[in-house]
Amino acid sequence: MSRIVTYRDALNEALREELARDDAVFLMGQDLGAYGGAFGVTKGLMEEFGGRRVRDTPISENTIAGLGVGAAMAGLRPVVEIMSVNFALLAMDQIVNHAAQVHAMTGGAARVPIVFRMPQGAGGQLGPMHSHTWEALFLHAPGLLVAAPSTAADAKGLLKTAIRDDNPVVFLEHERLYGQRSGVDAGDGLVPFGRAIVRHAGTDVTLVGVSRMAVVAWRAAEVLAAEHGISAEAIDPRTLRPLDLDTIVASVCKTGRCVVVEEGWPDAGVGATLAAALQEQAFGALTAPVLRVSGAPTPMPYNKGLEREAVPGEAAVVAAALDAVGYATRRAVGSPLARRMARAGGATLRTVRTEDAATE
Amino acid sequence: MSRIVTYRDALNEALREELARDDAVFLMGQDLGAYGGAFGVTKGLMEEFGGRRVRDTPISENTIAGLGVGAAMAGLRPVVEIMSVNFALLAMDQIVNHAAQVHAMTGGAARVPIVFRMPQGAGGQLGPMHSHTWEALFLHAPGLLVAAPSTAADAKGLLKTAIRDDNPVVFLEHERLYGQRSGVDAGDGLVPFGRAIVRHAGTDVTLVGVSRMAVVAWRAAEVLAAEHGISAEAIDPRTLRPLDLDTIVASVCKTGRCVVVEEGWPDAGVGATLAAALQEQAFGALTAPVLRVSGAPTPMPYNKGLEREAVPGEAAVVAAALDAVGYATRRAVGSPLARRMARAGGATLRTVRTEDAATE
Amino acid sequence: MADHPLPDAEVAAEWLATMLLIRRFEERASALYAAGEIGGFLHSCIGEEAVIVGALRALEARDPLLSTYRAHGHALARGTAPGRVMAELLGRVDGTAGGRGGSTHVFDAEHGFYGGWGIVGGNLPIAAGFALAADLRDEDSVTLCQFGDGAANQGTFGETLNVAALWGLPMVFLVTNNRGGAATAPTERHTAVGDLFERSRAFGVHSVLCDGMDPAATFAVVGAAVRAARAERRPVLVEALIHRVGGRSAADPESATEDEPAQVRRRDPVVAFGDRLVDAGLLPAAARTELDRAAVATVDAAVAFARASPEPAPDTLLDHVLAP
Amino acid sequence: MADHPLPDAEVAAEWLATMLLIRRFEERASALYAAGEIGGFLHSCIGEEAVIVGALRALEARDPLLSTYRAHGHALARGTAPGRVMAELLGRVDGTAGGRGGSTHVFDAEHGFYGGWGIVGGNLPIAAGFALAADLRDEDSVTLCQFGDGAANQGTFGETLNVAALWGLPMVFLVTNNRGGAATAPTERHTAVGDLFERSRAFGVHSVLCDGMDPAATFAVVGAAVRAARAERRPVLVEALIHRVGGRSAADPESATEDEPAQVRRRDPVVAFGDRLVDAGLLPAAARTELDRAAVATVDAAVAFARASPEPAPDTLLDHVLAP
Ligand SMILES: Cc1ncc(C[n+]2csc(CCOP(=O)(O)OP(=O)(O)O)c2C)c(N)n1
Ligand SMILES: Cc1ncc(C[n+]2csc(CCOP(=O)(O)OP(=O)(O)O)c2C)c(N)n1
Ligand SMILES: [Mg+2]
Ligand SMILES: [Mg+2]
Repeated sequence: MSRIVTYRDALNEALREELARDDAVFLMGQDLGAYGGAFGVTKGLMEEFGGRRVRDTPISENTIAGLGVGAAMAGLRPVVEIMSVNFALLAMDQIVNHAAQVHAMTGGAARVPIVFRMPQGAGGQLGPMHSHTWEALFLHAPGLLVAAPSTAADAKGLLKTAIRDDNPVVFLEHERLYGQRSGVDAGDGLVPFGRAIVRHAGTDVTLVGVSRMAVVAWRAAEVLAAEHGISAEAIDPRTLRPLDLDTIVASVCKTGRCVVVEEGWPDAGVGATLAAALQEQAFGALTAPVLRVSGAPTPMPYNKGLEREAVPGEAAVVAAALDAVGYATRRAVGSPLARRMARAGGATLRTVRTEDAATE
Repeated sequence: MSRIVTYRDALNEALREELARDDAVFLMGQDLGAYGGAFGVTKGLMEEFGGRRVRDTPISENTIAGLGVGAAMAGLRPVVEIMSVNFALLAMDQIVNHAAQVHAMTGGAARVPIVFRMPQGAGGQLGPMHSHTWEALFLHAPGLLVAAPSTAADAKGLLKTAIRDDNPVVFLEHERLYGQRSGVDAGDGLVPFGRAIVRHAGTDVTLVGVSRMAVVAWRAAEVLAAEHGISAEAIDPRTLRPLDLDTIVASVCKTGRCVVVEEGWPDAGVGATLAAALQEQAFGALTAPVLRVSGAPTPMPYNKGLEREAVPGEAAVVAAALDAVGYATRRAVGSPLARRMARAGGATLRTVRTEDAATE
Repeated sequence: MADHPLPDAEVAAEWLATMLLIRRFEERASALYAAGEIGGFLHSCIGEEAVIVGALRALEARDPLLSTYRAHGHALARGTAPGRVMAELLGRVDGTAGGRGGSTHVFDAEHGFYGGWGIVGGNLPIAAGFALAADLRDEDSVTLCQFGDGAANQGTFGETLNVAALWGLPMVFLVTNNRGGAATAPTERHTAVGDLFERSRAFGVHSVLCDGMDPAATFAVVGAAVRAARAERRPVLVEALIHRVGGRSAADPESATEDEPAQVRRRDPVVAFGDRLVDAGLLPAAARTELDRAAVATVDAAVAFARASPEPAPDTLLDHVLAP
Repeated sequence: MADHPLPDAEVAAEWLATMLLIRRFEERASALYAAGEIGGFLHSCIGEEAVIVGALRALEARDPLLSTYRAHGHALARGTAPGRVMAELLGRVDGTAGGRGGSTHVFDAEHGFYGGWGIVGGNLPIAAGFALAADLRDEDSVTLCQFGDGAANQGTFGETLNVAALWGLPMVFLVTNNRGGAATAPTERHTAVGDLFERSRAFGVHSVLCDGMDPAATFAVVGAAVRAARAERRPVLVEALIHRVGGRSAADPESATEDEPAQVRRRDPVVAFGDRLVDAGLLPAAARTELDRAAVATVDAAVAFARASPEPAPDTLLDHVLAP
């Protein structure tokens, strides 16, 4: 039996169930107790489990993260909320130098079973210090697991799995998804890490979308089918470490084409990681380059129109998929906009544009 | 007329010349004054320019970085030394949320002409909190320029250019290169950003190496020529933002093969960025996937043998180049070690192994 | 409140006018926010008019000022055209950051106002950098860095105070202590020691308290701090005690008199200061009403200006990512 | 130094034996470092034997201990086999971290020693996390967090003290103040306020000073701090004043007596404590010499053990990156 709940409530259920199941679990973060969290995810939990296990903290991100690392080493299972992924930069030392490395640097003697919950993503006009999408910053560090759910069921099931895992997990929630409703099954609803899910089956082109971009890729697959007669396979990896590359490679071997969709910045990004791995693993099968549709390489602007422009939408994904399917040239040269982005963002062209592919 | 100097002394000359040329330039960092810097780069500068312009700081990385941001906004040209790239995690908020974003978020009204000098890299057995190679963490942020010189002349010339640039620059010095000697021309010796250099010309395979890996790639090209009769073109991009992708693409269009060599971690790395961009830009020209030889996805171990194993050497680059040149299979499957690395490091296979390529 | 003398009539009227402008501006911004014309965050300076005007009037034009995400009032008091601030809130090209910063990142270097910052505690080291620059250039400016009590729990607080004391940086730290951070959590859940000025002394920064609800008191205390910082090349911390103030009507001298108890009136800094000027004979009651009308008219014009300003064009998205 | 009573003879002898073990271990480690058998960093505890032994003997076995990159002595005093510490320095599989941590990251959870940390100031919040865990589990352990005076300028210092005071965390912060950080820079270039215990009070953490060159003084002061933290569920900061101590011979009671002035002898904590025990009649001079011989023998055995331990196999490189 499946209920329809919001992503927010699904997260709340996961936290409630894990708090009830295991005394070692506790929550810490700014305003997550009495106030219920900046995005309401922890509503009611302080009332239910008390202020010791659902703990409001001062504005001291690095130290709160470090408190979690110590408590985890001591055997507890802290779930630390960082109010916005941007504030996690203050805690990078504890997350990357410490949490991610303790197990290896003690030769396996210590474990750090901690979850860092971080709302991320644009769309709320929160501007350049509150809106980024930074899976890649955490994916870079080998000792961290990284989860980025896009549905209510995955939000719940992956968070429960994260809490039970013995590794530090960076758990990225997308702020624009909190209010989205979808089905959540009864039962413990655990979702394993490292298992991608095919949201829309297809044969012409593979679309891989991360975090909210999984939803965008899925919708783009529907548009491609309805309006262009193209059969796209939309895959949501759900976790980036571990990554279920096999499922993606198998799809690309079938379709011969792939578009990776990420809201984050392109250089040293998730899309680059997937593109690099796919062309390594499926080189002979590819009939077009793996294309990336990435967030624009810019601090997130406040203005609504600019913000919309900075974040990939269905249309951009559809255009890239059409580019991939129609790919016929030996060397695509970037459009003027693509060249600008290359200057601003370094190596990256957002996508090969249709008009360029058409010139040869 | 060219003199032979160490990379360390070349950096020292650059700092001295810029301090003498422009009153707006000043240096800050831990123990860089009286002590001359943890790696001796700033020796003698405090004596010459005084303690106000060559300033020892307390152990407060985030605030020292922020002091630099403010001073830069006020019109000075601070050069901030972070004693090791690992400590830069403490300053990520000031570097990424602030320095990188101020220009964009003020609509261009403010500029942040600051240089963050950071020694990086393994080889000194300094262990998991002092040895990493993190170009990718900074490359991810669009507002930062990123330089990673590999010779004395580039160390000098790029540092001078960095100091004169109006953007924040992350300037990554490799600790194992400080003692290396090479030629530095007389004159101002400025080296422009965004211009790659071909260290060894060739026609069979392109090798792109970053930071100290530029040296390794160069040597690998010599080994390939001497021992395998293979003509490799070794390219040092020198700066990653701006990136001279054209030079690399042109080379790959000629050779049809590319190996990217990075000391940093593979996921969301520099190698992934280059591989993704190259297969986008030179798809039709590639006769083999762009292969990556990356640092092992692990916190850097102290043990000397493990540390050596974690850092790419000439042999690994040569092996990867041979794989690329001999590439003939449609789909390479990872070796057991490669699969292990994929689990530990997420998406990434370090390299396609010869034995696998041979099985089909 | 009566401890600190009032300025002369002309200056007093300018202070009140600025306080009224901030109040009316913030009220209008809240209305536009509720109506969806302003997006994202909107942090209001309502209730902080006294500490803003009192502190900023203690500065010279050349003294750099840095504030937090709660900074419209600082820009207005510093002299930024209200239309440009409102245009920023509306995300328009004539905004102080071309619509890219929004409410959180108001910025106006021409008036010595260097933001508008979104990371709690992040502006402290940057402000110290401005003071350091003045020092290195042998300029006699003093940097004023304003922040909330919540920021005193960030690492940058101790780090910056330490280095400012160590290096003798000419700056004033102005903490607006409303005994709370964010939406709800009171000081008691953030810190064991409520007195920030004590904390400051432990880092070697001399500190003083002031009544941040009184512009004259704030002016006197911040003024002394600025003079000390300028003359003696050292940092000073001022802890301004403030409290939250209720809704819209509190600013309106006429509507407020009828139904609000005297105690509430006294707690509203704009009303209280106006009352005091009238009582002291420094301002005729009619002139006070006139100042308020002028503030409303200025805000009307600012909204009209902002609405008339174009949205940034989509193809400018990547402008200003890197300086040329 | 004479203010604090000596323990009884047996305990006193154990203290001196441990101090001698640390000294001899560190001397040998320095020699192996100079010879290239140990790589990377080597931070020696020479001169800190008194503060280490005095503080650690004030703990119960269940009390977690965290230190810095200067931590061989802490492991030894806590009971870690010297051979395992030496094997870590040599990067061998029998090292406390299997050769992956090195000198900087000695670690022995079985003896309640939780590192060995490389980021100045990074261990403070982690230690507070151990105290928080004890609190949440209603255990009565007290966490001891040791760090140098340089760390008091890191943001984590203020942040952690604030939260420890706020939440009443049962922990003792032990600052070893040698008035300097890193190689050279003296306190005067790092901080305007040299007294860290003052700074601590400003964050609501009660603080006391002690003579870190005297194990009895340290034992008494840290002991009282630990008792207060345990009984009253609150943090205490102890500032142990220490100074650097010269080279090798200072530890050797025989060679030292001849050519060193009494003043230098008194400044060396190992010599001074040994002298005091002998003078007080608690330890015969011959027994003292015997303790030193035993320390040397233990270190010899540790080196032999470490050298016999294998290097980690290259194919284990990726072990322990992720927990299974
Ligand atoms: C580093 C960081 N953490 C958290 C936040 C979210 N946040 C915004 S305002 C605020 C409360 C700040 O309180 P205080 O400094 O007292 O300022 P006040 O709002 O009371 O003026 C918080 C926690 C932030 N902006 N930055
Ligand atoms: C975050 C960070 N910055 C800088 C360093 C480099 N460093 C190692 S030891 C040291 C000095 C520390 O001084 P103190 O804390 O007083 O300890 P002491 O060595 O005097 O015991 C420094 C700066 C570091 N390890 N971590
Ligand atoms: Mg407040
Ligand atoms: Mg010290």
